[in-house]
Amino acid sequence: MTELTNTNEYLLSVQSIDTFIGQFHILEGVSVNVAKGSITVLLGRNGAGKTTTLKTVMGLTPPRDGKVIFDGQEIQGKRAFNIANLGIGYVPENRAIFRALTVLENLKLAERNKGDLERHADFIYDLFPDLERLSKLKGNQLSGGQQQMLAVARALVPENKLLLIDEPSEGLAPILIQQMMEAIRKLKDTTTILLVEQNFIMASQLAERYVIIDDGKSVHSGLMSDLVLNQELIHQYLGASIQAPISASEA
Amino acid sequence: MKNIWKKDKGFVIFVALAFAFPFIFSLLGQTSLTEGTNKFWQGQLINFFIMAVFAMSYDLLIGYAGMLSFGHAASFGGGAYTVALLLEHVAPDILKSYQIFIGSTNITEIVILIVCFLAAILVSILIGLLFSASAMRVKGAYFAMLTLALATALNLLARATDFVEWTGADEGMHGVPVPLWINPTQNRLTFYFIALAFLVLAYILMKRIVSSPTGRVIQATRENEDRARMIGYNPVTYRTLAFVIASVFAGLAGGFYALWTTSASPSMTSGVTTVNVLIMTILGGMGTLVGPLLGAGIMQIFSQFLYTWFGARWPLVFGIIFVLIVMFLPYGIVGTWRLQGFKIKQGWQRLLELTKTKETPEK
Amino acid sequence: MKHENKKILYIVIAILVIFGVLYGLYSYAGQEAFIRTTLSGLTLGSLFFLVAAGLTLIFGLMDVLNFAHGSMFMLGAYAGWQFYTNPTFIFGVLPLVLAFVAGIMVIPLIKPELVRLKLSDSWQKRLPKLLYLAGLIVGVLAVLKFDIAGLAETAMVAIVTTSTGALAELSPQEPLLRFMWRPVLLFISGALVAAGVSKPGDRAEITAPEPLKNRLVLPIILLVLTILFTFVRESASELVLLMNGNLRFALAVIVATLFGFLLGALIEITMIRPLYIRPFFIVLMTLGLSFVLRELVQVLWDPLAYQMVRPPLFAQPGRASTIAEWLANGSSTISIAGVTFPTYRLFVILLGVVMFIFVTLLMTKSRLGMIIRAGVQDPQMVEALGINVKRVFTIVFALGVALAALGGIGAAPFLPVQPMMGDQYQMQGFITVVIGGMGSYVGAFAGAMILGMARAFGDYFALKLQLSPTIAEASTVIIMIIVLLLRPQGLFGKKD
Amino acid sequence: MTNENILEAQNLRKSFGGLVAVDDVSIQIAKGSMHAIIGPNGAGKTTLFNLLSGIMAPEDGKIFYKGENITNVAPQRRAHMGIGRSFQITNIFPNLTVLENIRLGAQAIGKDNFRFLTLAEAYPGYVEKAMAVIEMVGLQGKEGMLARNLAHGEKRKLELGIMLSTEPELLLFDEPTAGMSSEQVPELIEIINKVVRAYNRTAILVEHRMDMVMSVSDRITIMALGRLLAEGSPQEIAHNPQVQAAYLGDLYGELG
Repeated sequence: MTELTNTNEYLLSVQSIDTFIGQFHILEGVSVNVAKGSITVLLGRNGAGKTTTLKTVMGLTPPRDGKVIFDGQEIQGKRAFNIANLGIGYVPENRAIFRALTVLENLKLAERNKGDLERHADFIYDLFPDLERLSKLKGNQLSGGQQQMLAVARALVPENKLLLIDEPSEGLAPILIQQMMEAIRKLKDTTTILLVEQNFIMASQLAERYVIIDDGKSVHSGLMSDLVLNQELIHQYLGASIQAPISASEA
Repeated sequence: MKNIWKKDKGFVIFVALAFAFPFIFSLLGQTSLTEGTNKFWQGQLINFFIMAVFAMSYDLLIGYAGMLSFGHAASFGGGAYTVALLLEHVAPDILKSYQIFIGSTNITEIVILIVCFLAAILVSILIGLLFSASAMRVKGAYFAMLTLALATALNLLARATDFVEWTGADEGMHGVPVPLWINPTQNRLTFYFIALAFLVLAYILMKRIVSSPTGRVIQATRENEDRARMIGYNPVTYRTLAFVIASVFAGLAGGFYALWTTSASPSMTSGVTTVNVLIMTILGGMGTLVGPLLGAGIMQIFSQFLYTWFGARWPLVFGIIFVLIVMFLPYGIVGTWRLQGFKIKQGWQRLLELTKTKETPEK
Repeated sequence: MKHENKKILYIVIAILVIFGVLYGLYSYAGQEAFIRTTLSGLTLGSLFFLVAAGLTLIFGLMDVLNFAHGSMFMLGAYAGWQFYTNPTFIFGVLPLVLAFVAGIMVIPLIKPELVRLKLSDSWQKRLPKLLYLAGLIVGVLAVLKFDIAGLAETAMVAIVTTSTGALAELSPQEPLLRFMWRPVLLFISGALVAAGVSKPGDRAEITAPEPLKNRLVLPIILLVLTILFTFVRESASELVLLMNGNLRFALAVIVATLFGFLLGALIEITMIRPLYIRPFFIVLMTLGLSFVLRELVQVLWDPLAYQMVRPPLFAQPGRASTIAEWLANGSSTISIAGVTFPTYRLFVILLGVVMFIFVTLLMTKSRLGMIIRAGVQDPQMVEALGINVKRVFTIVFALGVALAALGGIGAAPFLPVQPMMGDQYQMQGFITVVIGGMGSYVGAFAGAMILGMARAFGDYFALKLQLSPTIAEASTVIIMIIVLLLRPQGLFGKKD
Repeated sequence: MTNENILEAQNLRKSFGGLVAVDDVSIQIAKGSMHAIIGPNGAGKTTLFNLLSGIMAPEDGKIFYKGENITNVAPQRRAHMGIGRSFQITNIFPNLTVLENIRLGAQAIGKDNFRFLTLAEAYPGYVEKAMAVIEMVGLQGKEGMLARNLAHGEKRKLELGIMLSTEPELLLFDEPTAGMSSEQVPELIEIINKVVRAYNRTAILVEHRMDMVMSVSDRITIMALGRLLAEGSPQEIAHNPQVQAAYLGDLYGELG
């Protein structure tokens, strides 16, 4: 566990939160710290509680215990829209773009202040050129990759200090994963990102720090560069034998 | 029967009290068994018994099968109209030409009554099937809406002037010729015991049904329809079954209600009737069977007092009480009581455990 | 694509069927009967649409089926009728209602402070209950011996007098000095309830408060209005009654709609919102509510049927041959292609069409519409974008009720105003929504028109075949069942 | 069609809006085998399962069970034919007891579903069968608890128990270990393994974790982006570089 020196150094500091969904005790003391301007990735198996951690930060599944400090302010227990308006953008798993709205409307809806979209349109369309071309199409007419891009683009419309991105590579073809990675890498210059990613290669290439979540607890955290060398840890918590790719990516 | 005493002491005591009520009342008040206030209160209880069966049948639907139907009055009214129509338009003709007596009992009258109720069962099965066929594909609010629409259609038919010769349209049928030996005005005490027997029988049957293999599957479909399907039950079949069973009991209650009031009127099939039975069920507690019975009793007695206190607009007070119950006591009286009982039990257990842990170190 | 082709084929078939049916009816009934029946159908359809649009909007976004919608239609009619015939009652109780609502609306003002209170667990549970109780007691004290029934009765006296053209006899109201403490107490009562609702001591509810200025706006506006109406409550009635009849009617429409909006907001906040976690009980709640509202109206105005006088624009006996002539003379009927038709019904058709256009624009062009369309699919995600979904829910519920109330006042001049008048329209609204598809306003319009036409032609055939009109009414259920069997999700509904 | 294959799917296809979740998938499951389907999130595994168990109808393609075309057979009929399924999200009857949950499964395949007036307890056969299953999945002593009051791991066991109580010949497991802690996983895997081997059943196992299936399964199919990528024995799969890439991200080639 990382020692908390001074919480002010972190843009986001999640301090041993407990979250219940209905009867289920999903998170049992998860702590995550995200330094300003960095990419931190949450790793762990399916159902370990990564998505719930993001949702808890976002206020969608409020914690019963623990603290969430964003930008020096306690935000646990606030309603999601309040939290979003503090400057947190959320890209949920399964994209959750609005099927009945056009691409343009999807983006427009994300505006927090009038003109947000116009201000950032160039940046967004530069990252995802497809979206400009598709702007009249309805959400349900997009392919999986296009939906994923729209979901990320939507989080870029307002001015956000922090982005929570849940599995951007899920269900994407390799070429699209590549594109998505490039986009996220570009975002790093302007914002801070907390990422959930199953694709270990992608995670290891993007993130500087990692937090491993297992069975609702944060069990390990540190620098990504240390993790890729720690085969035992990877095997124990991520449950995949990944010798070949690692050595390749290290090369 | 032993089982019932073991599991349902309350019910057995209730039945015993209800059975003894007219006698106790007449002993205490030195009044006649068949007249005056005694007769009045017997009437109140008869009404309660019949409505209790209706309420319990509704509980089968919403409490056990989890289907919020707003058309339950259709079955009730259907039963009432069937019995009333047969007694009014068919029975007199038959009685004119055939009369069989054994001793002083008129067998024909008894047979006619039995046929009336068999017909009521048939009609309510048909109504249940009609409702199921058109509403079973949808769930939740949609289902509630559809059942209400269907019931309204039946209500409109009952009010239609086209059949005024038979149904009396808006007026309904009044003074239906109920055989003398069971007639609630002349022989109220007999009717009282028959209604009580009807309640007891209906309660035992429904209690059996909810704990039978089929009843368990019905509850399973309420809990988790997809899972029930995946282990090999067709939820539609069981939901339809539950609907038809509830409809039959409601139809029987309706038939009895027609005998009791010697009438059948469109209001018996109207939404207000469903709302009344809904209030009884919610008041007592869904999914408990005893709850609706209790709810029906409370409503019967309460409405008497509310009427004397607030006059003709007493339903306003009742409506407000209902809204408050939905807000603050959603499990009803019996449901909340059971939950509380559960909590108290747990509290006792904790207390016991505490004393135990204190004792052990001393050893 | 295969799917697209199929869709086009269905649309073509549907259009052919509609034209076929219409042509069949036309050739059977003949031109005159056909046109008259069609216009009647459109009138009914417009009213059905106003009821169904609210139902479908509310259901689409919140999954709430409002079983009190018919009662709200009825209340709209009563509110408009009262304002139009004799607003003494409205102005008499307005200060009280405003004071109470102003009290409730202090929630945003006091909640941020209250939730920060340090309370023990048991007090956290007890305090709201005590506050509610205190609010209730103060509220009862405030309206003690207030002769509300007497006030309501004046309206019934007035009908007789206004219909003969003379100014209504206004009832004497309580002297100001005695009346004044009622709004004060009611404000306190509302504030107490608001404090209870605010969950004092519940630190999980702590949120960043809006600036004090924003929080103060609403309560202050309401308080100013309360004071204003406390002083003008007697003179305002006269003022309204001396107005031009058409203007008065226009105002009545606005008053009824506004009343519906506020009532809807109030109901959503106080009664529906706590039950979102138990959807089953929302249905029961609205059902109970409809029961209560209906009984309340009967207490106030007795279970009688009233006839609202038509505004002058539609009241003069005689038949206009053109629209210009109608507008100039205010004729009660107009000749359309040789058929005499009441002008007021034309107004109702217009009202329905205008509201359809309004709803369409709202849903497709406005940000609110965008939020609604998105919220139907995924309210959580909408919230995560920084939009207060709870507030949107309230607005949509209020909007739906406002549409129903508008339908009510629209119907008041040609239907008897009575406590049960909404039931039939609610029923038809349900059927409309099922036919059109839940959550689709286009479906609501199409369904309403189909149903309106079916009803009108049903009545026509019933007359011709010497059946009772109730049979025609029941026949709409058959249409619903047919649609359900062919397309369970409704004509414009989407499959899950 | 050979007799050895208990289940055979041909060219299945299913899409949602613009997303093709299952794209031209054909798969054969040999009788008596433990067949694992693995792949990253969003690969279409659960959708494939929904097609096999009949919850969804395919847009295209056919499914054969023991040589019989069951493409359009309702899920409840498939249960009677001997196909059982567990769910990724715990899917139980929350307000019934553990015993009742499993007893209902045992009763489902019996002939006493339409008895109204006898007590359910009057059929001890089902209760006995249910007790046996409860023991098999290790829920002894919890029979009387309401299912919703169980711990998460126990709910997963109950989930398994409900499926086993219908005595299926073909078992479809959809991520049976989802959300379980690492200590609890081996126990559950052991139960699954025991059931399949001891009673000579066939099992299809959808999993997310590669290490878990390696040890227990006979054959492994890799799915990604709605398609089948490769199939083979655990050894073959472990040494297939293409599979490694697909499962873990096809990036190192381009980036390395």
